[in-house]
Amino acid sequence: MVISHALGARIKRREDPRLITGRAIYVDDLNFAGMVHVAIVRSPHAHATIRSIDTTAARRAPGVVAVWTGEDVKARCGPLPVGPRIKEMKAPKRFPLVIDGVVRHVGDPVAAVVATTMDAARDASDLVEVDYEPLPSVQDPEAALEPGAPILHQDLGTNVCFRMTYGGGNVEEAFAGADVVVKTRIVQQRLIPAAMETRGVVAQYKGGELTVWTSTQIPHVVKTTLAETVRLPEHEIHVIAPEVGGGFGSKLDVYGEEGLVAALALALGRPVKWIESRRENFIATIHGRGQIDYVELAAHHDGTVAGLRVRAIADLGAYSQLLTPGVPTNTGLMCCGCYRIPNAHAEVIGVFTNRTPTDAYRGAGRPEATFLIERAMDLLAAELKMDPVEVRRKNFIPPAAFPYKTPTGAVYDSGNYERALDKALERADYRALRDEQAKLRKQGRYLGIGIATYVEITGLGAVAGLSGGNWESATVRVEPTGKVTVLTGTSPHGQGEETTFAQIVSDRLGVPVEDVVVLHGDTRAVPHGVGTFGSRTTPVGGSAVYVAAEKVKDKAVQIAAHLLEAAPADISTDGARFTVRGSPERSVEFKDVARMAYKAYKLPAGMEPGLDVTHFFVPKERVFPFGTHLCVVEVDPDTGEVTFRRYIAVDDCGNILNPLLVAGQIHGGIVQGLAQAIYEGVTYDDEGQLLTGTFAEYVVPQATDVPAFELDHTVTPSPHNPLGAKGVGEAGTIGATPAVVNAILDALAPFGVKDLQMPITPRRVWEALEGNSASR
Amino acid sequence: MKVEGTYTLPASRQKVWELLNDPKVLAKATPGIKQLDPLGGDTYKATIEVGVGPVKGTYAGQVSIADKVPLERMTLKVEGGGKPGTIRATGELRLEEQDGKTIVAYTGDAHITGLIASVGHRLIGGVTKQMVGEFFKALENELKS
Amino acid sequence: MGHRISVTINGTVHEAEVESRLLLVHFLREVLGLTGTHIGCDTTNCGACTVLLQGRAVKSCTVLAVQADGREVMTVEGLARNGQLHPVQEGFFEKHGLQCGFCTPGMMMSAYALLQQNPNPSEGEIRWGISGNLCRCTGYVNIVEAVKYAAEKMRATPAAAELERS
Amino acid sequence: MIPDRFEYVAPSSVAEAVGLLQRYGAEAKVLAGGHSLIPLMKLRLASPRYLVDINRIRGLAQLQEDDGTLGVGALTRHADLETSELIRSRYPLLADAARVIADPLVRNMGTLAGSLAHADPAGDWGAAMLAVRAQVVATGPRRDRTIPIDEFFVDTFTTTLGPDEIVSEIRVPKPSPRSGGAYLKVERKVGDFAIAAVGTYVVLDEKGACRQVGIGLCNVGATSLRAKRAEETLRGRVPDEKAIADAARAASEECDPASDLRGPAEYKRDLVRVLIGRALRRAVQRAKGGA
Repeated sequence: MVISHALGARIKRREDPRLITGRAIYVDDLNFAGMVHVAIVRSPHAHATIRSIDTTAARRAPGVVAVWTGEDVKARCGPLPVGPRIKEMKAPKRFPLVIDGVVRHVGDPVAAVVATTMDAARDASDLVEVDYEPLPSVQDPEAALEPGAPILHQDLGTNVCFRMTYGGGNVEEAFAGADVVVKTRIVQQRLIPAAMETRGVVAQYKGGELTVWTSTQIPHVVKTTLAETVRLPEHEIHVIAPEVGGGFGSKLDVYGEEGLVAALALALGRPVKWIESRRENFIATIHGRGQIDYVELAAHHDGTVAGLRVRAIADLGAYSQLLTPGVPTNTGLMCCGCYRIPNAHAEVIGVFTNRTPTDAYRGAGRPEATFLIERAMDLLAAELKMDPVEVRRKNFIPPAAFPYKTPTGAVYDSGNYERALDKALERADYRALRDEQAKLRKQGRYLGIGIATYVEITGLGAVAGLSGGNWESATVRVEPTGKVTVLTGTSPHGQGEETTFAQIVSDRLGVPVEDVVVLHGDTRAVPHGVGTFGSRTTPVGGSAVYVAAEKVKDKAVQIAAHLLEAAPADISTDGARFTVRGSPERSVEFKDVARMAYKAYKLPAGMEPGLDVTHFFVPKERVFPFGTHLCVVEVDPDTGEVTFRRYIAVDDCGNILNPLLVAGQIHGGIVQGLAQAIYEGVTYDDEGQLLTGTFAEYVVPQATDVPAFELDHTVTPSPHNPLGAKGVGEAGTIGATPAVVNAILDALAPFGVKDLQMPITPRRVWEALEGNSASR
Repeated sequence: MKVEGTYTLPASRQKVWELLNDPKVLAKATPGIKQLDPLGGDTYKATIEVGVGPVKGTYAGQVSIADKVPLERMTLKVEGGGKPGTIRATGELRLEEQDGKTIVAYTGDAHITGLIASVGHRLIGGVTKQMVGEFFKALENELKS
Repeated sequence: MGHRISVTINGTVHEAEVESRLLLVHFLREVLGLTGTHIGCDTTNCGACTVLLQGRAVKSCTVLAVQADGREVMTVEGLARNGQLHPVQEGFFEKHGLQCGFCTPGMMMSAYALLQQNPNPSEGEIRWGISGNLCRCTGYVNIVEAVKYAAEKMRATPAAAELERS
Repeated sequence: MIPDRFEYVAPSSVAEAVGLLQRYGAEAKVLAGGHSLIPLMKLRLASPRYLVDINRIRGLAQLQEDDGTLGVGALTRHADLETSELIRSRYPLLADAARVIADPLVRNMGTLAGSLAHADPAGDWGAAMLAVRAQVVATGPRRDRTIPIDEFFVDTFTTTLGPDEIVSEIRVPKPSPRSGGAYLKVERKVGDFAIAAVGTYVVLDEKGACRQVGIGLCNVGATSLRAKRAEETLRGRVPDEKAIADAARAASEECDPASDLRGPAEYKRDLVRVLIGRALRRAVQRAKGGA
């Protein structure tokens, strides 16, 4: 759907030319004279006391300029942020290196070796002798809740970080009066975000200014929090997110290395660089998911859901990072899905374990919520021998019910869930698929059709842990020649804001997209902002640009009217030119208005010079994209292999600004979601060693492992922002996991298999069928 | 990583027990042990070189014998640390004599940390089995000599 | 123990004294400043560092710089000629075959090598041909489309396009 | 990830390479494709003091038939086999295997000979070579040794190759009339080491019975394995469903997999059974002139 000449158009990305020619500059591409390199010594134990650290040999090694341990950090650094404050939350302090003599996960940073070359730093890091006294560790979050479990943070006295409850109605009564209850225990396994670019930090202290280049999604937050960590006034800190090679939430954090490298640059007076290795990335950058859910769904014979009970135990890992508790609490908020469930109760418990911390990873709590409710709906359908489609239809929140408040407290803005479902079914030819399935089963072939209908929440803003509320900043600056510079507080890493935000400005001001440049990621260039995450870019960041552009336009009209000696209400514009209505000869070009705005000798009385507006956009409410994903798989019961036959996604992200980019977001999202279903999963041994420690063992899909996707949309604009957009960065991931799992379980239904633990690898299929005579 | 099995040695229980308690034999039979220095009791300071094809690592640590019930059972413990991480292995050996031969039943558990654990996981099982085999084969050779 | 090496990169001869252990990718990035070739892992899995060595696509993180002595290397910086994008680059641009761009140089080098061998690959052959390269953003769909676009474009004007660019 | 320091030498003849190996002994490693060795060196799990790069030696990249065998040179890359018309048309088992080794980029560098010498039980070539009864030609200070593949693998990463020998060639017997082979692999994703993989090779007699059977197994033991009992089960029999099932069962019993992230031992055993069945059917079909 084309909304205007610029909005809704398939416009090629303006960031691409530098990226496809190898000219883009990522952190590791920065090099400065005199720069030194950091290698970090990390704990090989999941839980241990440090008896001693001997850095003598490392200090003597060729090229070494400094070796830091916790003692140095204690003397020079303040703490790092530890998450949004939740009522009665207990979170330990964290620092750039372990300062209290206890390591709590494999990968916890113990010492930093700084040398003149990367090779020398790496060589010398092998010479740091750390004497550990291993302690009993706890890996399983449920075990961590047991009395007598090893306690990670002695001063907290418990492994429980927080407990939150959500809900409304009368759940006990609903269950008592229900005809059927289905129950399941779901393990939503840990995932590794694995952005293709690992993290990296370069810092330089020069002329009273600390400049930090970091691969982050939130440069402004890094700047504010670094002030405390490196004990420097905030206005002396300049943070730059250069080209960022993917994040998916893993760079929506403030990490110890950002503080460490900055503190080293201050202390050494030389530029300092640290580039994370992939192995470090797997143990020292946050993991995603990690939740155990006990789900009970009560319903009547006709399929009407009466009540939902959820107990979610979140594996937080060893520390609370920037937003750690905010992830599982999203699950509590969103667990009712697209359904009118009158009685619901969700308890969410965050638990520390001796593992890498978890935090926001693409979807951040909503995939977990969607997965649990969509699995429960399929279990209910199976129990009632109903078609999964019909059970969903029966319980959808009807279009007329919006805005709709769920018992868990979310207020859904708008939606038409059945329309998206119908579109997917039609496109798939659902009836024909079911017929084919029946036919193939007779031949001993197992086709499965999986459906997931989802609703998610986007436009999330900064909660208390970040530097502000749910807002974003934008500046639209018309230069004196009529060209436009946009500054955005969002900080893209592949989303294409340089293109979509130029489209918004082009739509509002009528200037060609080529006349707009969008700058981001530099805290000296851009007004304070929040960042890019939670599918907020378009609904929040884009809306900020929209409103700023509107204000610019209003001012331009006033100036034009003044120049043309007409009333502003009588001015019409096509963007290039302002004309007095009814007098086409009385007109002035946009670029002349811009020039006059700065020449400033002929402005309306009292008007400030310039054509430059900064707007901080605060959305009225959050917005709720939705859709239906339908997946068709074939399962080989002998080998356990799953093959994709088709994948159909109908997503409603409100108005679409650039279909090319929306499709890209959905494609990538689906692959990460289906990867959770059948490929990816973190495995630790019972002593907390990460066994999936490389790309050789942690199975990220390649082009050959995934199908092509058939995409479609419904469009239900959000009433809460001027663009009517809902955000689309995470939708694919949220819809895909349950769609794929439901498809596999549908294929295995003839074998009596009701549930399977993700990732559903060939071995898990085989294990489920093992002992089942039908499979032999 | 757990291993278990049995191995039959062509000698009396008395003879096997003596061998297992002889630090020189232990040093020779335990794969990778380059040096064994007594630290008192049944504990020895050890330098262990584990080499599987091109993968080589040197670990400094201790070998000790515990839970001794003469002629019946003992626990062999190996602990060491090196660049690629740490190794902690315990093996319980139970001896039983049958027709002049000794059947050694073993259960072992090895904990490996660091790089080897995450990179070499797929090979650890096979290599552990291989090393246990080498250990008994070396004991058998000792009996022959 | 330095080694004097001479490597032709994107048509230009580069000479340098290198240590035995220097990897080709570090030679390109650190010694020559050709930072278009990226490093995405340390276990020869991701393909972000893909370059052409003697016309074959290889992971430059698993080749020593000394091994490239006297050989020809082509990197992403050598794709465009005289300011004109190569059809593979055009394809990625036209079809939105990239998002964060980090895997893109390696991915394009694999695609380039594939099209040299197989000018008219099927969708399956394209997926097979780029299966040594990980992408975390695109879901591969548009990368496949980009390679199809490049293949068509190269078939339409093979000789002319090359001449014009050289 | 940077390797430890080492000295690099690039001899220009096999004799020179062997001389270097003699001089440096166990301190040296041969660099061919390097795609097993260099990753280990980057992680510093392997730190040889000398690297003897044989890539500068001319005449080691052959891939041709003569004297009743196919000769594969020490520097013949996986991709050379994958794209060779000769291999595609006459050695279906090799063609199948070449396609599923690692990924296209690795296949451009890695070599068959190096893969065998590395002796990773998960190496696909080991199982394939066992099935076709290849011979490894080892060049050392004395005369060349021809080692039957059955005597080549000793243990994980360990072969009968001497520290001063290099694999200079692999010799694969030319396919007999009425022969066919297949290689099948189940992996978690394309390019992964196998959960299990099998190579099968059959030669039928005029009556359609199996005159010769070769079955190799990948990643279900400490080394690449030959399924001897399965071969015996099938030899002399007409490969009907019953005979194939018997052979498949025998192979699943004689393999010795370890439980790991790829699955429990029982699963791998069963996978061997399923794959042997499928691969034998395909090999027989090919022996009868099918594709």
